[in-house]
Amino acid sequence: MIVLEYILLISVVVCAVAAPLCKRPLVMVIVYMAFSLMMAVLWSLLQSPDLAMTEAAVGAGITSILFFLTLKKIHALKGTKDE
Amino acid sequence: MSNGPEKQDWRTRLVSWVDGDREPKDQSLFVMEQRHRRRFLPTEEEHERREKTRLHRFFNWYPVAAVFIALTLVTVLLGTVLQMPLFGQESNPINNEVAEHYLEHGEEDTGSSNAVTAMILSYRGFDTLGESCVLFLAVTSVMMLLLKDGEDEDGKLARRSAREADQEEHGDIILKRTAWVLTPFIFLFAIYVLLNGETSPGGGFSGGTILGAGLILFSSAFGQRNVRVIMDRKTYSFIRTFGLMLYALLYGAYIFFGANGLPNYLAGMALLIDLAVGLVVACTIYGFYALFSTGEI
Amino acid sequence: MLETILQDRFAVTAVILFGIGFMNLMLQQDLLKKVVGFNIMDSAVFLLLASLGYIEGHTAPIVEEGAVNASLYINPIPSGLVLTGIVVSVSITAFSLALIQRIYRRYGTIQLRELLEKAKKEED
Amino acid sequence: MRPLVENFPFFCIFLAIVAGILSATLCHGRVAYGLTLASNAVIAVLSAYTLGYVCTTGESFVYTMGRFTAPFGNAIRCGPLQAMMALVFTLVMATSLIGGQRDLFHDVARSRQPFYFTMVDLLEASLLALVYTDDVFTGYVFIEISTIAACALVMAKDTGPNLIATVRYLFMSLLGSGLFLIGLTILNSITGYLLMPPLAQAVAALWESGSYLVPLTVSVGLIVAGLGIKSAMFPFHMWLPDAHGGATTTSSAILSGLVLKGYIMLMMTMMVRVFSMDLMEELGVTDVMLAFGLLGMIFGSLGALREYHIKRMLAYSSVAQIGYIFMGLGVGSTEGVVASCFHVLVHACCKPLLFLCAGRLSAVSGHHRSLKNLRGSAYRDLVAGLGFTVGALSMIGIPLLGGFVSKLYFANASLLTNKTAVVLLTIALSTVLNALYYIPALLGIWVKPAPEETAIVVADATAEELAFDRSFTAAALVLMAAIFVLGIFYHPITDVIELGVRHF
Repeated sequence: MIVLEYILLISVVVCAVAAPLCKRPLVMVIVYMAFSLMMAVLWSLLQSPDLAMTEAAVGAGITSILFFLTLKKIHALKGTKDE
Repeated sequence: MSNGPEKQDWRTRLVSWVDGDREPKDQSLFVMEQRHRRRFLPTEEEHERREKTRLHRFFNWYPVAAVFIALTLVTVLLGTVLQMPLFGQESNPINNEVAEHYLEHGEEDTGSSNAVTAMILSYRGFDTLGESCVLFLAVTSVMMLLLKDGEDEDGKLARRSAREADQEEHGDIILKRTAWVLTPFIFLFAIYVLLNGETSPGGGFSGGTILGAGLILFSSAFGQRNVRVIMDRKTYSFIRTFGLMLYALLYGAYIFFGANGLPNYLAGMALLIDLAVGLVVACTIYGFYALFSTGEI
Repeated sequence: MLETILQDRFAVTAVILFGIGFMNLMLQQDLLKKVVGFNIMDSAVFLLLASLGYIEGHTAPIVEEGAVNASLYINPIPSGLVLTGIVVSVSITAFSLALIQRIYRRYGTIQLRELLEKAKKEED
Repeated sequence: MRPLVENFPFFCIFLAIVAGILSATLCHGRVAYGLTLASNAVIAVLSAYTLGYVCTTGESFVYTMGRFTAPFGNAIRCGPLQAMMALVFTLVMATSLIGGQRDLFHDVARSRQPFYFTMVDLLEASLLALVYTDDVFTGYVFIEISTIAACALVMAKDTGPNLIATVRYLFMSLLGSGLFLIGLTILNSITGYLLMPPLAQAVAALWESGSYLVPLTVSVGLIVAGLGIKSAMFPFHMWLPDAHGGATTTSSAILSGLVLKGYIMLMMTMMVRVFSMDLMEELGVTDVMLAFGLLGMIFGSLGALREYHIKRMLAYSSVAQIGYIFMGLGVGSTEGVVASCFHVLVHACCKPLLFLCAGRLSAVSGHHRSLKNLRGSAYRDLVAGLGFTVGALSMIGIPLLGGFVSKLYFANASLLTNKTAVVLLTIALSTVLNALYYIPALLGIWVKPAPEETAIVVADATAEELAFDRSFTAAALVLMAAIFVLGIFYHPITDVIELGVRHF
């Protein structure tokens, strides 16, 4: 269990560093989704299931959808059908 | 009689000094930058240059100061975190009689065995009411920004959204099929989580979010028009206001009875409040999606 | 020293995440990246808050029937506060993204430096 | 069964929330405007009644929200100071709404007006909650509410620079509330409580035993820094001129007069009630606040000197006045807190008056905002000119006006401590700097320029704007009266404040 915690903590930090640094906004949002999914797993490791469920539904779900829609409106989706 | 011209001269001199037309003999501390009476605005390029330098100077020292502040803050926080009570110990000061009370008496005080829901809805319900107001405010402000039925500046916007609307119509088959299969189960699970807030992890917030996510999946797969059959602008704002009003009035009555020592008439209201919070959160989530994608509910 | 860091691993990670989020929020020119920075900063604060409530070897605070002794469960207060906080940060993110959309529709860019220059020029 | 009057603070907060919810459903701006004014009136009456009750009983009462007593449930605490602040904030909010009414319905689009009044109502609810709260996390949640509502007020007038000012304002205040939350987390982890009374005992116990001193100092510093960023303390005031300069008249009046004060009241409550003043003194936080306050007074006024845009000048002078309040808190004695509370009242009456009159003066001169185009505009609307003069002179600190009395109290508050010299010097320097940018502005609007210049400027002003604005005149007269009352009959007010600070 401890090893899983260490892996998750390190990968959360790596995602947090990587997210704002990548050039394409689409990649940024996907890395941010990974970040909040890992946070959801961390919450469940900390024995608080309420948080895990809310963070999963909100962090990975809603915030990312809003980011994608904003990117669509800002015409920042390079290299996709929508270009 | 009164020395009109001399007084006049003194007054105009004061006024012209104030307007900075003529520098007084000693160069006063501050000079209004409007040099000549005739020209209203300072010369364009001089003003431009000053703005440019001010902006340039701002963007020079700002990153350095920001990095410095961030680093000092992180080092200070690291120092304090290592001094704070250690992680996961029973004897930490945070696990005091308040937490014990919530765990032990949570069941009979509030009727919900999930201590977190008991704390959110009954013990510290005022924060959750503030919380629902934050959600209500967020949707209202996003409506202020993105709602399209206001005067549309140019037709281009209308044409582009029309194109988006019909583009949405024939969503690809995979999304339609999976949505057709998944949506009932998502709604079922959301209602389960919403209603079983007391006995299992979940409650207003998570249930409402899942309900909102289900609505989004349905609307993105089958197009906004089908969703508008059951949830058009009127019913949407009705449900949203009804949910928060129900919560505010219920919780207001609960506080009034509790604070004044009246017997607690509203024993079973935790479930009702959960439902109200769930409604508010679901409407907020769906409202964000609808406003962001097509600009109207 | 190292032993306390290993023991306090959640809090140390939270502070590192806070630093990353804080720096991005202050330094990034792109408004969208500022919003991501803000989200990371908020998640970090909530990680710190929730990790304080955890007690080794205790389970989730769903109180079973019968003899209820508090030493079986973790502390419910921080997870309640973080639940409120997560929903606050969602609503603020949605509000700032809507603002960014309006700014893009009005100025055509979301780089803060260009925006400031355009706003200064327009204001006079 | 507690006396009915003790429910009034809770009624006021709930009435403001319910009014906010209702006005979102209305479709006409005017109806929502009426609803907001009605709810403000009722709240003012209830707060006045509570103030009378609390002053007669002479001490504050705690109202538990729900059945659970002190350490378990949530509570609000109402003392003489809190009741007076609630009353003044509600009255000033109502007068600002009435005063800036014409500008408001001109600038905000028709479809947005009901939403604008939702924001105003919930801002009122968050102000009341920040003043009355006895729980730290409730303070955080209502700080978030006032952040979103204030940003929505700034961007209600839909111009480009406003949107950018709103984004910068939003991100800076999110920084502030992030720091405040981390300070809260550390404080909660070392004490375990969130309600202020048990928190105060735990902090005192920690201070005696000397354990966890580093986390305690850092959490106090973070809380003060977080609330300082949100209330535009000196080094973090970059966002204020753009945000308050660009908004509509009512928004900038409410933002600078009231929203900043909500955060300052919460900081004052936490300083006096949770960390006692001598703990703050020993940890050295008060000296930092004194330094920032003094710097704020100087640089705020210097910034205003450079401005020629009248509203941005007033925004910079707000930074200077906030510097005064932090200087009062930084002096570290209860007299300093009394002086700061009095200055909060003076500034809450003065600044909305100045913004309303500035808005009216620029409206009558064709919506030009730079001082050069406002020359002689006082003759076009005498009440606006008079109001601006009274406000400016009170800011400078001319006797018979509120500003002078608060400077008097700041001065004698600093006499008792060892920081007298630096405080008196800075007050004098700041007064001179205030005069250096207010007097030319006054002379500008009162000296009639050559006729052809006024012809150019008045040509843009529409006839409807030049017409007599009854609601503005009423609001300006009420605020002017308030400034004179604060200047002349200030003794009853300071007695209530001293009683309030004793029973914080």
